[in-house]
Amino acid sequence: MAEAVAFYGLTAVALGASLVVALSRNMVHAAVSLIPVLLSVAGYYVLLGAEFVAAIQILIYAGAITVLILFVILLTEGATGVRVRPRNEQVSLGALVCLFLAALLVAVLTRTPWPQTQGALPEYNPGAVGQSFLTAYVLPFEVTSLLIVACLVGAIVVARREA
Amino acid sequence: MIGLGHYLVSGALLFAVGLFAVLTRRSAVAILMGIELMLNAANINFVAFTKFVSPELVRGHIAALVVIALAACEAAVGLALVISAYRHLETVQVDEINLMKW
Amino acid sequence: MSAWAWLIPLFPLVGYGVLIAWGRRLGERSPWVAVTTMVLATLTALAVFGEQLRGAEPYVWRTIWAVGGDRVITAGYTVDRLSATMALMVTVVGTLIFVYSVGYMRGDPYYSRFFAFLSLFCAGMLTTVLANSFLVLLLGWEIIGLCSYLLIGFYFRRRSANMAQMKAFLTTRVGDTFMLVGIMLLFWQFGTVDYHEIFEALAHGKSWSPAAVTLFGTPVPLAVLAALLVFGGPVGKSGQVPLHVWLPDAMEGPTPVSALIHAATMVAAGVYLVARTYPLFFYTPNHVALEAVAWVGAATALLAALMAVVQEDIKRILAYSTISQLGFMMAGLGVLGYTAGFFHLLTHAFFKALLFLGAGSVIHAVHTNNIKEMGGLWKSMPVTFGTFLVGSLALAGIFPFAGFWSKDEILLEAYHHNPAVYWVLTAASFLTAFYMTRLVAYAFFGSYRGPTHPEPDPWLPEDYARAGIRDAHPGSHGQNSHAPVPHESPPVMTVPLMVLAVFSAVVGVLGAPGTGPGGGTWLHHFIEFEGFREAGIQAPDFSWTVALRGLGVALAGILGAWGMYGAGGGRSEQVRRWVPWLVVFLRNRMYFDAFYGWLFVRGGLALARLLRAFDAYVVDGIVNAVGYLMVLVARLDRLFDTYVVDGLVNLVGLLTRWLGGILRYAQTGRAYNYILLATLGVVLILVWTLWRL
Amino acid sequence: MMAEAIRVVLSVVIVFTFVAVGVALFLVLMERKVSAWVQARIGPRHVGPYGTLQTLADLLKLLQKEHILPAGADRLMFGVAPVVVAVAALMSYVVLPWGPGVIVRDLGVGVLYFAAVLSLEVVGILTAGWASNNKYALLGGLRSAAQMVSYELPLGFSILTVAAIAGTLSTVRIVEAQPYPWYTYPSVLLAGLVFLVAATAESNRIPFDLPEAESELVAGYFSEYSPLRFALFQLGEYGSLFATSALFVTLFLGGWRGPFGIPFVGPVVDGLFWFLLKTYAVVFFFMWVRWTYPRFRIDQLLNVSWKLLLPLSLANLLLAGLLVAWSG
Repeated sequence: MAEAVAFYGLTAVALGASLVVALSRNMVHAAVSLIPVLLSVAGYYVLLGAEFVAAIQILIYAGAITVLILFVILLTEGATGVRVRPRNEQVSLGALVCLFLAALLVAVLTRTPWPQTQGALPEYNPGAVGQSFLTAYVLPFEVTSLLIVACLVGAIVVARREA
Repeated sequence: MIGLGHYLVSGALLFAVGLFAVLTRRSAVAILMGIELMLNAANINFVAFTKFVSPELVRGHIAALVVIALAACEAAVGLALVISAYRHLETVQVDEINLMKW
Repeated sequence: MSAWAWLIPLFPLVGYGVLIAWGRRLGERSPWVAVTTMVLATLTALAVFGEQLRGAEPYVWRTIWAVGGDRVITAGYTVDRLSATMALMVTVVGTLIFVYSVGYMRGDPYYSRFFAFLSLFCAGMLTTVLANSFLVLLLGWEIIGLCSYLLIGFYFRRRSANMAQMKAFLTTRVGDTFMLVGIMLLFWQFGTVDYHEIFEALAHGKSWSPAAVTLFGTPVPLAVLAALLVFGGPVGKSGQVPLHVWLPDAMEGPTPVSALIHAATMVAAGVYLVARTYPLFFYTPNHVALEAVAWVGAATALLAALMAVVQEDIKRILAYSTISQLGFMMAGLGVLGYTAGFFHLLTHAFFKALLFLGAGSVIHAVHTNNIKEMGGLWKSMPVTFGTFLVGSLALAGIFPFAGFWSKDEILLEAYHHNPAVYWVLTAASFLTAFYMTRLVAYAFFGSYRGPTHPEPDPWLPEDYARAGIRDAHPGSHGQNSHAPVPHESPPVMTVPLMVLAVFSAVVGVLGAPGTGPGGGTWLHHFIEFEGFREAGIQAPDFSWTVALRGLGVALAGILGAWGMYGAGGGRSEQVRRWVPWLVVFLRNRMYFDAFYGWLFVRGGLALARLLRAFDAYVVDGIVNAVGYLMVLVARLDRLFDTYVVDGLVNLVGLLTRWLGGILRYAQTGRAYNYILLATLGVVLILVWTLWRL
Repeated sequence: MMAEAIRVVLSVVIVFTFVAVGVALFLVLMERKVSAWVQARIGPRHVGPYGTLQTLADLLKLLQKEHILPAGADRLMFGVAPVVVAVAALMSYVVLPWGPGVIVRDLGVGVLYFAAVLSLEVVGILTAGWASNNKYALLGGLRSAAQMVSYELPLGFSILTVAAIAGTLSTVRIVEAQPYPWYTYPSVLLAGLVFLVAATAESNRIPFDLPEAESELVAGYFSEYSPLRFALFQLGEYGSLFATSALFVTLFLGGWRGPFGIPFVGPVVDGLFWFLLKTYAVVFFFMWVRWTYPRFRIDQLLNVSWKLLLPLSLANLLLAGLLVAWSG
């Protein structure tokens, strides 16, 4: 019962706020609305027993990426409050396609007989994740870290003011 | 009882909204935000499948964490590009950036 | 501790690596890297030796190097009494020579390179010593050869040094090739190159393939052939007749190199190899291979001693002496004197290193190699003189110096097992005392005959001269100001001399009778070939006859030489007039070099000319013909290319341009249009897929 | 189920009360007293005995004043921003271990949760700066975002260092794991130092108070804020100051443990006593620093983070990992 309440509440917040992100004419509003979405998704993670992922979600997404986005908005024209045309010319077609895709996805996802297991999540989440990262998934882990380094360097090179 | 289907539907809707943002927004930053929404939708599926389909080996959590890391990278590089574009062209509207067009 | 023996060669190797990589930056400090690594290697060797001394079991470590079919080639190292003793000897002498070189080579523009080469050389030598298979041995062996090449030609701007280094490399290469063939033969026969496996098989009467090779009409069994082929390596490296010709020329290198390589270690590698692979020689029918070794050694001892008598270059005298002494060692091993040969190797290493370093000190002081331009140096260089005298007495075999004990041991073995060799060696021993006395008499007695203000060395390399250095090894003196010549060398050079002198004086005690259990010598007790016991061969007891005869011969040599050269040297002129042909014959090194020059150098050149003619007319002709043919084909091909291929390409291009003109309207350059279309595509695919379901 | 709900509600009420009284009211007073002590003054002394009721009076004054919305400000964001800051600060109290068993919720990912929640504050500050429609406020907000994002990394790494040594992310178990094994002490010490510096910067205090530097930016991101919303910002600021100090105590100073484990009244009371004593001591340290040192320049500030603290804390994390792995 409590879980259902929590789920529907989170879903309402997530979808509502994500609509604001997609539709708002004000860039700062859109960016700030991203936070409730991300927090709701973190809430999903908690409901799904993924506390560690939830914590990382808040730390990285809400705490860092959103701030970065806000920062860029404030540094570029979004901060000046100039009301430019926010949407391009393919809104109606895009909306149609998105609705159609959503309907299709819902149809496919709800009708597929997913295999269900009775297994349980490991007791201590971060420990299990850490073990997996350093044993079975060490290659993705290392590749990701390399990618992060490359992105860091790339971002600095791209964004640096030419001397 | 909340089951796998609920999360998947929620993720699908979130994905559609994110896609809509990507398709229709003119601001590069907004498009990036739409991409973040889509990534989150995918992450919901990963974590949900972990819980309901194969919980023992937290595989979905791994995938979700990698996706979060990639999202951070994508945001960093994307926003750096936006800054750079703004500096040179004084706009972040993607349809106004058309130097390469014939 | 034995398990750590791999460190012994590794230390100098690390030193080499450091010096090669950072030598330029280290500059004047580079010798200390080399010295430090050598000292570390010495300490390790000392610990390993100490363990063997306390009676540790031989230690062997192997790992798989390569697998070919069902044959596994292993590599590794072995620590037993023989190799531990040898390693200790090499490291101790090596360290002393390193220290000496610090002073001797100071100011050289290629200071660090010199120490790098020395370190690499020591690494190779120690690898050879500790090897446990022929292949690892060959590895070290070739490193030694390379370093020898590099160090002999160290003053690479001198043409004579270039020639000497090539001569050394090519001559030893002849022996090495024989050895390689021998190793291949062993591998074919035994399926392994591991010492222990081969020797086990030999000791248990491994039956060789019955095939025999016919040489000069005599069938030679494979066992003997293999032993003799392997012996080819030592003949080359240890300068045995007939491959001895490179060793005197090798004196072109800096004096410490002569001491390290051509006295103490490298040339000893050959002797060590024979000792190491002794079973190979021992288990031949009637020990015939050993007999060959003995005769080669004896011949070398005598011939080299004869040539030494007429030389005037101090280092050449010592070089011929070295060849002669190596002959003694080989002969000792050959006459079943396993311990005796190795003993002489040990003692010789010390006193010959001493003599060379002493010679270096003398050259350093008087700037000439010619003993006739020296004289009376005993006053001005007391330390050098004293230590040199100790070395000379040891070499001559005077009681109680080291050389006496080891030479006596060899003579004793020869007396018992092969009297003919014994008499040859006795003659050589007389000559040894004779030429050493001649050397000492010319160099240290009489009056000084050299220049007091030496000219700059005529062969001094250009870059030395440019650097304002008038002397290839300025050492402690200032750059252009000379102290009145001659003078004593600095302590960094004399201290190694004194240390070596002490060793030369006392190391013979190891082989003195009564020092081991049961009245035998201690060394016999410590190092002895195990096959002897099974074959019932006893080491002969100490014999007063042999000892006194040996001492008498040596004293006779000294007195004879003193009589000829001591009092003014007048009497040598008479001898020269008396047998002029002999002097000429010996001066020309018995025409060995001339013969080789005529046969191999001239012959090789003639063959090369012939081949060049073949190359120019036949091979080039064929190549040119093929070339013309190709040009013809290419012309045809060009026509095809121009009209057919280019036509097709142009057609494709025209088509593409036409299509592109139509399709370019689809490219808006806006990513969201493309994404929309892609999404539409995904939706359509999904619908289609669901429809099919 | 019911008991758990009651417990949670009760603990939330208690925490709120404590934050209102023991943190917001008391710390403002304490700051004024400490600044007075540092500057050889007396400080507030008229309202109540020794001026102890001064902040209460200030609060009452604030409540009576008029809300002012600057012209051209974004009404919604202007109102939401202080709430975000205050709530983010308050949320971090969930994982603070006040004493043995005295904690709102012992989360498995406690310290991560703490860092995550505190990082949300930046959003509030950035929004506040933008919504005020004032260049000083906007600059303050941007500076603050840059500063807090930069210092979050060394802070996070020093937290992780301790977590790696203790082998857990739960605050309770970190306290239980102390004192750490002796061989990790250099790591812990270094992590503690980095934490102190980074925490000072995170809470925007001198010498890292650039976001609200009066002499440059009037008052930074809350220049335009008046009565209650200003109070909310103050609540958030002092709330996070206290929470950060409490985390420092938890990670490095043994949490609720007293010296030598001497029992006095009972485990819970003793734990509360020691925890509060240590936390207020750390808070005092922060205040002492604030009133003693001058301010950094912005480039110096960022350099300290990226070129000194970040490499240092990363290396320290590696060292701690090696030490733990080496000890098996």
